[in-house]
This record gives sequence, structure tokens and C-alpha cells, in this order.
Amino acid sequence: MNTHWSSLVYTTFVMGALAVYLLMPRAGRSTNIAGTLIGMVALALAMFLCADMFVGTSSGNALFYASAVIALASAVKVITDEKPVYSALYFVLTVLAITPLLILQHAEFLAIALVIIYAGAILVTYVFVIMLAQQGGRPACDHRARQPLLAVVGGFLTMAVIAGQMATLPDEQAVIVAAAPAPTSDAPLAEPDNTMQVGSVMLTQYVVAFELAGVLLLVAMIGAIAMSQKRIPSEKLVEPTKPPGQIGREVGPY
Amino acid sequence: MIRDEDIIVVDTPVLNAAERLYIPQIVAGMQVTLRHMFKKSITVQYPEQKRTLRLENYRGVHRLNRDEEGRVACVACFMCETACPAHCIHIVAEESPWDDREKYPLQFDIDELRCIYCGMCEEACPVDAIELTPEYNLVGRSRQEMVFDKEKLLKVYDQTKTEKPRKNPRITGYAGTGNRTEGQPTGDSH
Amino acid sequence: MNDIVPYVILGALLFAIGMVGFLSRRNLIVIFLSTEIMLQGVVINLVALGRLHDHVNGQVFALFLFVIAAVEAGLALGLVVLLYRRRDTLDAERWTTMWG
Amino acid sequence: MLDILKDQFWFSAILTVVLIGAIMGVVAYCIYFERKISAWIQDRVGPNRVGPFGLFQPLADGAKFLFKEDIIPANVDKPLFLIAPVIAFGLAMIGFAVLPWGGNVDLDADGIIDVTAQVADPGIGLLYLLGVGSLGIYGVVLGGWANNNKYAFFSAMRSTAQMLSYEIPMGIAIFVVVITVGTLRLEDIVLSQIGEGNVWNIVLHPFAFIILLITIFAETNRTPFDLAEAEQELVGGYHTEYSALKFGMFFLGEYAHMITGSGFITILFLGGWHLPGVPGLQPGDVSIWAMLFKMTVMGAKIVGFLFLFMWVRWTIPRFRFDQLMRLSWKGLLPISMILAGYATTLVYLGKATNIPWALGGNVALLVIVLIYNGLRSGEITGRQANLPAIARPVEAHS
Repeated sequence: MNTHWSSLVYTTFVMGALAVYLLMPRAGRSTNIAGTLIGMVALALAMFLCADMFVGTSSGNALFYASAVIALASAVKVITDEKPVYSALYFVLTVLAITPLLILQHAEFLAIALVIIYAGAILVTYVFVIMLAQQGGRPACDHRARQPLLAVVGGFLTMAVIAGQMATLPDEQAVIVAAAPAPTSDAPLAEPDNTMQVGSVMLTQYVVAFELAGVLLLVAMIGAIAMSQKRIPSEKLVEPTKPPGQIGREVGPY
Repeated sequence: MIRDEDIIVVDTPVLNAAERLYIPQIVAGMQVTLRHMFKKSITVQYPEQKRTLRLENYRGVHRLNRDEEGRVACVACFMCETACPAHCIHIVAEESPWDDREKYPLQFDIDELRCIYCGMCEEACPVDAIELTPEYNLVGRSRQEMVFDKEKLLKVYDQTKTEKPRKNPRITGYAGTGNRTEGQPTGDSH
Repeated sequence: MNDIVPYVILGALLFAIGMVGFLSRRNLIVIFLSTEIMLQGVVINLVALGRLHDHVNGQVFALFLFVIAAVEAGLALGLVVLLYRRRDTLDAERWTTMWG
Repeated sequence: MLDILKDQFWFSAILTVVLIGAIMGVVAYCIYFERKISAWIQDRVGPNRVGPFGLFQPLADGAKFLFKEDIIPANVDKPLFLIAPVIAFGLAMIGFAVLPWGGNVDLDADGIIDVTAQVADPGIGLLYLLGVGSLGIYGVVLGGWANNNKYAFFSAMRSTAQMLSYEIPMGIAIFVVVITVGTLRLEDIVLSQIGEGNVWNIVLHPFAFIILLITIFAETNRTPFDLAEAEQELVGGYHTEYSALKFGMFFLGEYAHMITGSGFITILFLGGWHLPGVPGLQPGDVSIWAMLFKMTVMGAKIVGFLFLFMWVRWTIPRFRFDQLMRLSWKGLLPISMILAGYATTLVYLGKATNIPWALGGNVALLVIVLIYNGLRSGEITGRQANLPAIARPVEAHS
């Protein structure tokens, strides 16, 4: 059974990799349709595999499948779409699809924090910068990926090693669980108030890391401000210089 | 030329502590608007209510006045057409069939859509033949309809003469004053 | 405990997708977006593995990850804007002056 | 019928339908009252032609939105152009899901609490509202971007910067309440302001209330923070190219957002559905009539805030952009951080709901701010620093 399953699993991975490769922006004819079809087949196959293995668990329900499929599909769109704005927006969709997954894992606070921090702040900054920096049409660098084949092969080999192992060895789960340290139980997950647990663990056990994170944010803020203050001379345009203090348009004598 | 001593430099006011907090200022402003909320409104409900107009100098639709004998008072002197800043008046002059004047307008068109209702034509008219009436609800279904010709302008006079009598019924008589010169260019060169 | 395996696989997949994007795209901003996808995969894994151990440590780590992501977004995007101002392009292949 | 209602799921479903209907109606009449209030403030009459006192004006407006020509300009980014109004409107609407409208309800008077008058009651309701609010910006940004119109684009840029800046003081002001109350569940926040020795949070933290109010003005893009739709500079702002129903969705979304914001601040600071001392509005009153009464009170408070929104809009002129940024980063942010520190200290000392302590701290902060303002000379509305000084005449004009 194991060989049968693993061949299916690896077929799924190969199809996914092929789909990503075909969806990459390239010169010449677009292969998006073929890529989309293969990707859909790969996702369906993955769902089939998961559904067979995880019936009756929280990861076996429809919300998980819907969210996971949306997250994967939009993540692929992020790296394959030719317009950076669409990439950023598909990433918002990824984040919103991951949110229910975290809620399924009883991480409500983290889920909403993900939406607020990622979708509400970080991605807005991305969209902001993309809009600032993409004024004049679509540059060539978005039309053609760099070594997509190598990248896809490398990425999916790594992933296949990790995930393929986990998916094909359900029996060894017990070993992992057994090897895991017993729950320290100062904050068991059974409690309904996830926020309070996270807060108490973060502010007792990891309070130093918490403070360091604050310092890191402060440093980053100072760095960003310092960077934005710096005037970078353009290497292309030479700006006409005017004597300081002179304002307005110069009019020659007539 | 603006003299230096006429220039007033307004300094940005230096705000005191409370003003820099903004909130007392905002509250004061909101008090003003709150007071106004309960004031009687000054709106005139137009189709039902109408404002009383100052008939003497309200600048509405034009009219061409008639003299005492019912003839058009205009002497086709082109003063209004010259004075018009919007170039909305077009006059075609013709030898007058009557003795007391030299010319009369064969055709007198005002494009009411082009007119800016400035009243310069009325100011310019030497015989007070063209006047602006208090009539302001001027509508039409086409642009052509809004170009008023002589008949229409005279009709406006007939409709409004009771409301606003002709300012100066006297016709400046230039008949027999010797001003008339044969061969004077009539000015309808366009 | 079968429960968390799909989450871990999903995290790995997202990580791989992000890695592919990081390696193959040329637009600087999309490269950074790809790193964010990788971080998302890590977040899912952290939460799922934390659940495996019945502890919220994973979630706390994920929150620290958000801090890192926010810092990265702020600084990296600031740098990208500066680079864009200098050369009027976001193409990573145009910045080759450091090649030996 | 009553048996179905006793199931929280069906109760929530029915409440959802009722709320959506009610809120659409309120939003439509918001537009009517916006025009009426502007008219009253300007000594005019306002809409009075359609129906008695113009009360059918919203219907006429709605019909107009539906039947006007729906233009999609040639060079817009079509998918984003189409989805942006949906995002703006949809996100404004889903915020209502967690607002507690009437506390617990015992439908058949048998002493057992059957349902909660709330569509959903997550333990993180407050964070949910914040998350939905922080997503709301995408409607504006995408609309402005997809328009392919430089004014709309400027509007999107401004709106982004504004939202990012004002979310921080907003979050900290909310943090003050959360740290005082100790819960993120909205119903619990309401309940914590009720009862012996408890007062509304506005009494404890008036400064935080004012900061939250200001930031909600900014988040909902209302004057004096409506730089995203500054007509004088930006034509229509992010909805310049929108017409017909798509424009209408932006328009309704703004008002729906206002209602959510009003409900939010009501729950956090004004006790939600509670009025002190009024029978029928206490947590123990769980009959269906008490629920309706509570909903009415909650609605009345929201309407009061809506009136405030409109009143301010027709009173206070718009900020300049640098003033807007300065207000957030140099004004609201330090004050809110001091407040957060103070509230945390109070919680540590166990005096979080002690009125003299909390209020005293706020008064002290006000005094400090006044002294600081007084010591700092110079004009706050001043010119940009990089412009040369104005040439002064030799003799001052008397």
C-alpha cells in the first residue's frame, strides 16, 4: 500500500510543479490554460488523498479543504501573475484563506492578528509601494521569469522530501507524538480563551523575546525613517540645480 | 500698481494652549452650527413662492420695444451688436420705410443661449429699443428655438409691457436733423 | 494526531511555492511577497505543531514571526523604493554591480 | 415558531435578515438626513419634494442608482474595477455580525436563557471588528487604482497613508478599554460597564474615548478626514470613474461603515444597550420586550453618533495632509501611548475601575498636554518648513 500511495503522492507533487512551471510568466505563447488545468487536477488529487486519510478529523472537513485549496491556488497566483498588484491582492486572499485554518486549529487570536497585521497593514504597504513604483506601464521584468524550470524543480524537490515523507508515513506519527515532550500544561489548549493563553505565555515565558521584538520594531522604524530622509540622486536624470532660496519660475528679459 | 504700504502681511496667529488642543475651538464651531440648525430657513420654495424682483433693472430675457405707433423702435444702429461681449446679437439693417428714421432692422436675432445677460446692449442703445425684462424662466426644446428673432422679441415686449413699461418712450428723432448722409456704410458687411 | 498532518503538508507546500517564487521572479516586490508566502507556511506549521504538543508556544512564535514580517516589510519596501528611485526599475537582474 | 427561534442558529439567521434590512434602511435614510442636516445648518430646507418632507427621497435615489447608465471606462483594470465596490460595501456590512444588540434573551419566560441577541458571539469579537475595519481600506485602494485616473490614484494613496496612520492610535485606544475590562468579547465589555460600582468606560477614560472617536472619523473617511474624496483637489477621489450602482455601493458602504463605527464606540465606551437606572435595560431583564427595548436604546445611541458624524461634517473644514499626519503621529499617538501605560499601571495596582484614579489620571494628562502646548510657542497650522520665510515689511502694519 505504501508504494502505491507514495507513487500517487509524488505524482501529485510533480503535477503541481508542472502546473507552477507552466503558469510562470514567459516570453512567447502563454501556457496558462494548460497550467491551470494541470494545477486543478493536482489539487483534486491532493484533496482525494487527504480525504481518504483524514476522515473524521477536523482537517477532514469541508472548511479545511476549501480554505487550503484557496490558499494554495492564490499562493500560486501570487508567484505567477504578471501584474504585481494582482500578486499582492492574491496574497491577501491567501492570508484570508489561512485564517479559517488557524481558527480550526484553535488559534483565534492568531487568526485575527494575521488578518489585522498582514492583510490590514503589511499588504497595504506592499500595495502602496507597488502603486508608487509601477507608474509607467508594465516593465519587462514581470513578463519573463528567471530560470523557472530550475526554481520549480528545486522548490518542489525540497517540498517533496519534507511533505512526501510526512504524507506517506502515517504509522510513524505515533513515533513523533511519543517523542514529543509531554504537554507542560501551564497553558493547555482545551481552554476556550485562546487570547489569554497566548498573552500569558508571551508575557511570562517569552517576555524577553517580547521586549526584544519591541526593540526590533523600534529599530526598524528608525531605520525606515532614516532611509526615507535620505535623498538618493537618480543615476539617470540630472536635476536642474537652482540657487537655494530662489523660488518660482525664471523669466528672461524681453 | 500696488504700493508697499498697502500690503498687509497677516501673520499666522500664535495659538494659546487651549487652542492648540483644538477641542474648545471645535466645540465653539459646533455651537455655531447647532444654533443655525434651529434658525428659520431662508429658502424660497421656487415654483410655489417667487421672489419679488426689482423690475427696473432685473436682467432677464430681452425684448424689442415698440414705439407709440406700434413700430419696432430699433433704428438698426448696431450699437448693441458692437457692445455685446458675447456676440449674440445679429442685426440686418434695411432702409427704413418710415420718415422719422434712417434704418430699421429687417432682421434682429438674439441667441439667448449665448447671451450672458450683462445688459450692455441696453446700456448701449441710443433709442432704448432693446431692454432686458424681468422674465427669467426661459426654456426651449432646441437651440434653434432659443434664437429669438425680431417677431419673438417684439412679442416679449407685448407680454411684458404692462409689467415693465418702456423706460423712455421718446424716440430720438433724427429725421430732418441733417445727420443723415447718403451713402453712409450701414455696417452690415458681415 | 493525524489531525495536524494536512496542515504541516499545506505549510510545506506554501513554503515551496514561496521558494519557487523567490528564485524565479525578477520583480523585487514580488520577490518579497514570495518570502511572505514562505512565512505563511511557517506560521501554519508553527500553529499545527504547537497543537501537536498541546501548547500555545507555536502561536507565540508565530506572533514573533509577524513582528519579523512587519519589520521586513517596512525596511525592505523602503529599500525597494530607494532602489526604484535610483534606477527607475524593479528588475532584480538590473542590480548586478556587486557581481565579482 | 418560537421553538425555532430558541435555537441560536435560527435566531441568528433571522436576526441577520432583520439587521440587513434595517441597516439598509438606516443607511438610505442616513443619506437623506445628511442632506437634511446640511440644509438645516446652512439655513436651508433640504430635500422636501419627494413625499411628505421629502421622506421618499431615498427611494428615488435608490431608483436613480439602479437605472442610471453603468459606465465602465475603456482603460480601467476591469476585474478590480468591478470588485472594489463590492469589497467596500461587503466589508462594511459584515462588521455588524458581532455587535451585541440586546444581551441575553429568554424567549418563553421559563427562566432559562435561550439565545443571545447577536448574530455571532466569538470570544474575539473586538478583534474581529478591528480586522474587518482594517480590511475596509482595500475597497478604497482598489477602487482608486483600478480607475486608471490620476486623481483617483492620489486619493487611494492618501487613503492608504491615512488609514495606516490612524489605525495605530485606534488600536491603542481600544487597548485601554481591553486592558481595563480584561476581555475581547463585546457582550462582556458591555456587561462590565453595568452593575454595582461599574460605570461606562467613557467616565473612566474620556481621553481614550475622544481618541477613538477621532480615529473612527478618520477610518470612515468623514470630514475633517475625508482627504480621500477632497472634491476641490481630486474631483471625486477614488470613485471618480464610478457610476450608477457601483458608485452607490461605495456611498452606502461609507454609511454602513459609519454605523459599524458608531456601534463599536457605543459598545466600548457608552455601555451598549444599557442605560443606568432604567428598568428593562439591565442584564437581568431577559424578556423579549426587554430585548426590543435594548435594541432600541442601542439604535438610539448609534443614531446619536450618526448625528454627531453629520454635525461635525458640516462644521469643521478638512485638514491639510501634513496636518492630518501630524495630528496622528505627533498628537494622538503619544497621548494614546501615555493612556495605555496609565491604564496598565491602574490594572497592575488593582484600581482599573476606580473612578477617581482613572479620571484623575485623565485630568492630569489634560493638564500636562495644556502645559506642554502652552510652553511650545509657534503656530501649529504653520507653513511647510522647507518654504522660505515670508518677507516681512520693514514697519509693522498697525
